Amino acid sequence: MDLRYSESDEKFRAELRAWLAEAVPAFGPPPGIHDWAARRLYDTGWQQKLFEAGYAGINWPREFGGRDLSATEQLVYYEEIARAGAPYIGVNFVGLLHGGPTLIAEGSAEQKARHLPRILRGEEVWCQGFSEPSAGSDLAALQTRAVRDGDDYVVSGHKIWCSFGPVADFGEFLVRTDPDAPKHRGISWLILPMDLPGIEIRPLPTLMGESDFSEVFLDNVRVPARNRVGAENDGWRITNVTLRFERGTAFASEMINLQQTLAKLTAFAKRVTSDGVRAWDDADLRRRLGHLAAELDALWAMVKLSVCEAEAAGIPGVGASAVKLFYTELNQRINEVGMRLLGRAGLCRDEIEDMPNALIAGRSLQSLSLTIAAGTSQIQRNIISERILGLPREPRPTAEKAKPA
Amino acid sequence: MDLRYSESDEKFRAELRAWLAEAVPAFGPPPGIHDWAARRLYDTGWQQKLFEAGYAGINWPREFGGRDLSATEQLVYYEEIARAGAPYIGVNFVGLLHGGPTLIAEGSAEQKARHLPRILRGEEVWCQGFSEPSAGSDLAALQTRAVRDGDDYVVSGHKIWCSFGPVADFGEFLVRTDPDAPKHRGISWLILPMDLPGIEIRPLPTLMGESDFSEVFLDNVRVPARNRVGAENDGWRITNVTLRFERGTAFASEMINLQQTLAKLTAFAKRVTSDGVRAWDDADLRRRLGHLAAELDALWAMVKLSVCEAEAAGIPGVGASAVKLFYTELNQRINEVGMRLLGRAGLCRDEIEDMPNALIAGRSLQSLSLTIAAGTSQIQRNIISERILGLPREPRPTAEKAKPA
Amino acid sequence: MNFQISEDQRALQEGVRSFCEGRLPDERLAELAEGGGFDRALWKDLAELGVFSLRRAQAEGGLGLGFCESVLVFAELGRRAAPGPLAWSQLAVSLIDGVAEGEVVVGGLDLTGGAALGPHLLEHLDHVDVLLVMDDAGLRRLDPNAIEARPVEVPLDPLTPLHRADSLPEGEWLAGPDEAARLRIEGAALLSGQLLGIAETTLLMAVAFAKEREQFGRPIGGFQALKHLMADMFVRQEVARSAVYAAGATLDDPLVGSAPRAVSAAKLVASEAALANAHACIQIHGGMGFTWEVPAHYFLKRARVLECCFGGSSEHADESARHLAERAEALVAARA
Amino acid sequence: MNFQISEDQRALQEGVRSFCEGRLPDERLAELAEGGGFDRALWKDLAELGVFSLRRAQAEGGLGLGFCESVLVFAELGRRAAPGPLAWSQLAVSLIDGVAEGEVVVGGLDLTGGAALGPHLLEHLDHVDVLLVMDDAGLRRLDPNAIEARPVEVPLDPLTPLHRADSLPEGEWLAGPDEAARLRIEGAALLSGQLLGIAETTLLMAVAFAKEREQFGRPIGGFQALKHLMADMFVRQEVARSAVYAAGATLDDPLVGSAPRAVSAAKLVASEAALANAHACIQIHGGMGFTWEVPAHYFLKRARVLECCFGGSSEHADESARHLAERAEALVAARA
Repeated sequence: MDLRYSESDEKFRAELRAWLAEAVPAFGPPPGIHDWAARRLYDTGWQQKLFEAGYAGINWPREFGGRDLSATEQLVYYEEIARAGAPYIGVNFVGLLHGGPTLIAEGSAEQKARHLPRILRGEEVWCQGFSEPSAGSDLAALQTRAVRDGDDYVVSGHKIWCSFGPVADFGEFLVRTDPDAPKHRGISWLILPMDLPGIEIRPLPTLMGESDFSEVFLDNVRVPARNRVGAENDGWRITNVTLRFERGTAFASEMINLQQTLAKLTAFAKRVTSDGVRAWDDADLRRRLGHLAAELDALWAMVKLSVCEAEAAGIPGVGASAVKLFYTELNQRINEVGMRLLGRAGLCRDEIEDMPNALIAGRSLQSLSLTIAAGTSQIQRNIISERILGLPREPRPTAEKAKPA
Repeated sequence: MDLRYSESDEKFRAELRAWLAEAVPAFGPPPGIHDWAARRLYDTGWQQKLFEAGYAGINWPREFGGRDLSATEQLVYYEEIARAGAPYIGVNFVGLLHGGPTLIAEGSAEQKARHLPRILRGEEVWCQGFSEPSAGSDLAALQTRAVRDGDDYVVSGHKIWCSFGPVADFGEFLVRTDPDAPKHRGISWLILPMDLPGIEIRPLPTLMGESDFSEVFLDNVRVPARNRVGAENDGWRITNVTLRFERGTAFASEMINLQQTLAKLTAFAKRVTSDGVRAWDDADLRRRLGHLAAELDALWAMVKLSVCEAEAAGIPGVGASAVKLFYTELNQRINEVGMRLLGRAGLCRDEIEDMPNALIAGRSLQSLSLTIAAGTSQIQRNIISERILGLPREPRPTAEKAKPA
Repeated sequence: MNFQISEDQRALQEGVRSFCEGRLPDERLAELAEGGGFDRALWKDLAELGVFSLRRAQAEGGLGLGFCESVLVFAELGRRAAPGPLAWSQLAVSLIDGVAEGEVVVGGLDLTGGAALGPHLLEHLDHVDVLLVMDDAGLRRLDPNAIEARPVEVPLDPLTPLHRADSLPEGEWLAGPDEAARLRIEGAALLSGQLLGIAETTLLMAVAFAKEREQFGRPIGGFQALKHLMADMFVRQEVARSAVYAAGATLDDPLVGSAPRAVSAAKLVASEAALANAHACIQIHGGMGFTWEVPAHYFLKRARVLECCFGGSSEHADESARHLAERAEALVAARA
Repeated sequence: MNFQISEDQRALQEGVRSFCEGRLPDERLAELAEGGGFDRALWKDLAELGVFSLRRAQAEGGLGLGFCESVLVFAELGRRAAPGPLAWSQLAVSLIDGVAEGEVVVGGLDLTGGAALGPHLLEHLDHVDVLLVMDDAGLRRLDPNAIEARPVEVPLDPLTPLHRADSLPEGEWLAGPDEAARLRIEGAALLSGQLLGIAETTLLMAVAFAKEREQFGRPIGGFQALKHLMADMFVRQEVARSAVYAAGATLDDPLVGSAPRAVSAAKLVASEAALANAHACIQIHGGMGFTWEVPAHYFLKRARVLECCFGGSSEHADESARHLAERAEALVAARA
């Protein structure tokens, strides 16, 4: 139960902090959210800089360009990146945070050599093609078909919630390779080159008014069979590896951002007055913020505990569901208090001088996705109650076949 | 959408208020909670006084000694009783609030004539024998057997949560008269004289440290068949009538008590100081209390709406589940804020001068039963989602037979 | 006392409901969001329905109805997220000519208790003919064209366009503080009606979706966790309904209680019901709930706009606490 | 950094766990509740286990361990609702002779920030040999026999007997305000451990009951609404565990952060977890949960006692807010 970072951790921190202090201000502000080409250029440009300075793939193997450092150094990395206000991971999200880690764990030597260095260097952008219109919480019900034809799979189907679709080079795609097997047993995990003929990408605007997500229509797309990760029909197991990464460590930097958000709200509350009374002097608001800060501290301790346990065990545990559940609902509660504090200013998403209104109003909308994506809060509660507490599984009234009724 | 009480309502209120102003102070304080004989005497004594003054059975038929007044006059009655701090309904609870109303709706002429006047006059105390150790939320799974033998039923079984068992003259008991029928179809509703041979009553102490509840063991108890209310095996339908009364109007006077509790907490908060700061000047606490007061006002409006709807329709609606659910959880939240306000004083259940500590500490424990008794909050949510919102019913994996596996 | 909706009230409610459903289907909301968030033709037709003249005496061409009817009508407007400064215009009907007929659109800004930090945020400035400003000193009338303001590019609610202005001209004084305070309470009651409508419509949407959408081989509405979420939505809706109707009845008949108390309770619980139900509606829709296409977000965003107008939740909690304190003092006095 | 429990710590935890399970089964709690809420033989054995001398240097006969180990041990004590002034006695080990050996039982009263209204409520007065009183001026030692007090007939927690006293003698000053403030933070950390134990044990009880108890032909633990209630209990437990361990680690190594901040966070979230889990445990037990026989109520009542000692939740929320304000100022300063 030791929380002190090692000397080498602290040395790593000092070097990184010094580098960020120069690199971040020099890198300039991000482009507008609707300019996809510029966003790709900006996000991958920052990734390139990280790579050149030796700060890409902190815990990835050296042979692919990573640093092969410990999980605690990874935490130090997240802390410093957030502290410096460095550019957001952006379009590199899928490749760096779950596609890449899945390849490291399950990919072939060729797949690793082909993709991992390019992901780290910001040369390859990935998207995710897991969900389908009829396969959301019930992901294993996916219907996108992949029929083997010689050295290829011929893939047809309809994917949804494909993040960064318009700028992605590759996608992690789940397809059904055996429609007659029980639904969890006929799935394969494919690396899909996004420039193949037969792929159509349509933006899917979110309630933010943005189109970070797309629908992807696949019409007889020929994908080389060597792009399959793992064995044919073993894709569900691999998916669970991906999801563990997605639910486990992927949120760490967002949590630190959230600590900063809370500090910004507090600075604002200490300044803002109504009738000459500082918002901060209102015990109701002040204690709500203090309470949220305590919960955020507890959350960060929870992350440290699960990172240390995962490092001992090798993979993120199912406890990741508890972290994800608590983090996502806490995020919503923080934004809710923020909106309460802002009052009418929260109705304006344009920046107002000296106010965090645009930040909070945007985040309060964005945070609605957190309890849905990567497994809804309801799904996380099922996982906790069934796999951790050992309570009876949900009754499955239908035969577990993949074919639609 | 008219909230104004009629002139006759107001006339009734004025008379009742005047009578209570004399009668309540004259009646003296209640006995200790462990002295059952004295409690029966006190509670039925008050009921007798009410009867003599013409204030028993406000909405019961005249022929049985009731006043046959409207549901709104019934509300006026609750308001004034609570306002005057009149004795609690106590041991008369089951007879007046659900046993009696069930007889009015479903009993035979003989049963009504036999019991209703005596209940109103405080001469007959009733208890409830519905739940069993294995039949709680799943009440229809009850196993207490009643075998017809000539003009009698021979009843054997084990009931639990029998309130006021030690002092009851009669009980409303559910028994299984057809063990081979589907579980909802083999139940009958019996009036059980509590002095019959073969009945053993054992106290079941609650977490309050009180024994308001008992277990009742029935060993070949011979009950005359004429004590059955309604047709044989039609007891489940009658039970639902009883439960509607239990969930619907039975809480009205408790709600008014709760308003008084909140006012007492407020008076206390305005007086109590820590470091010279009044608790009431703490925006956190003050707004919590204000918010609870608003919710209580909304609850009381909800009761008025459902009373008026029930009067139009003839029976309390399933909406009673919404009232019960909201009321019981609000009650717990009010006591929680009360405990927070009291701090260490809430650890003492003895009266402390000028403090509501004994009241709140006791109520905060008592309130734990509210979300369990008369159908747990989970059961109420099932009822609302299935019967009001029309969502699919819970899957019933076992055959709906009454026989235990 | 008969707190049920009367037959006439039911007929009015149903009329407005079918009008709003016909004129504001989901696709229309999307068009309005694209097109600036206002529909003058709809406004005129709402005026013709009597939305603004509901409470005006029949002798003056109004419907001679009260707040009971107004909150019912505003609930219907809320159910379809009808855009525009509806409450301000109804409040202004006896102050400004042409409002009843829908020819003059009146918007407003509430500065009671002091302005919020930052610039003034003016709703629907491009669409209003008169802007009312309410503060602790009273009520003023401003000419929208005389205000120096620039449009907000991204308002939270796409159906409530905003302008920002650093200062406002004084305008013409219409009423003093008492009248302003009264109008503010009345406005809060109307908004509570709209918020109730949002709580209702988001529950309806959630239930309809949950019955339809299948996962794991059955409708998701059969999963107990979602059933209980929706049961809680129903309870919030009913709590809000009861409080909002009581606010209407109390405003119409001061003998039955304190209108400010009833209105604060209604605004508080209706805001909560609208926000929580809209959020739950999005959650139940899953990924689709996070799209622009599913209209749940319009209702959440509108709920936020309505929550912080004519007194936010903290303010109404304080107001409820003030009334509670009065009762507590009465209780103490009664004992002494 | 290795935040996991070490092997030695695990062994200590398991040792104390099996001791407490053996000595404090449910029936024993019921007996203790009948018999005044204290067990001197148990107390001596706890002393022998090292509960009070855990943090004392080995040279002075202690175990030479720290707060990490102490919060683990106190969680085990909390899991079985072990009675007595455990935290006060561990805090007093280097101040009062005989505590380490369990021969002298030290209780206490925290008056920091001013006394609560009403009489002083003294815990376990009949069982303590020394009473410590902590206030803003420092720490005093009182002779329990010198206090004029009368027993409370019905304490909320039957395992925490109370006396009420209108005033206290001054006693003997042991330490000044700084030392008292330090002890208060340390005490809050120990109580957080006990509260974590309550959150754990009530979850275990709920899960075991829900797997066993059948209604509607299947274990009630298969109903999704109850599964989700218990999933939320698990999350609260894990949040509390992380914060409590972090408080222990931070007290042991000031270089890793601010101990007052870590302790306030731990006390807040552990209080919430204990109260909410104990309540949920009773709810899941249904009618049986409301009986004296099912021991869930002991844990809820104890959680209430612990919640309001060494700073209640409001106070720790204020303390957390103070630390947050410091960070906010640092953020503003860094930008300027």
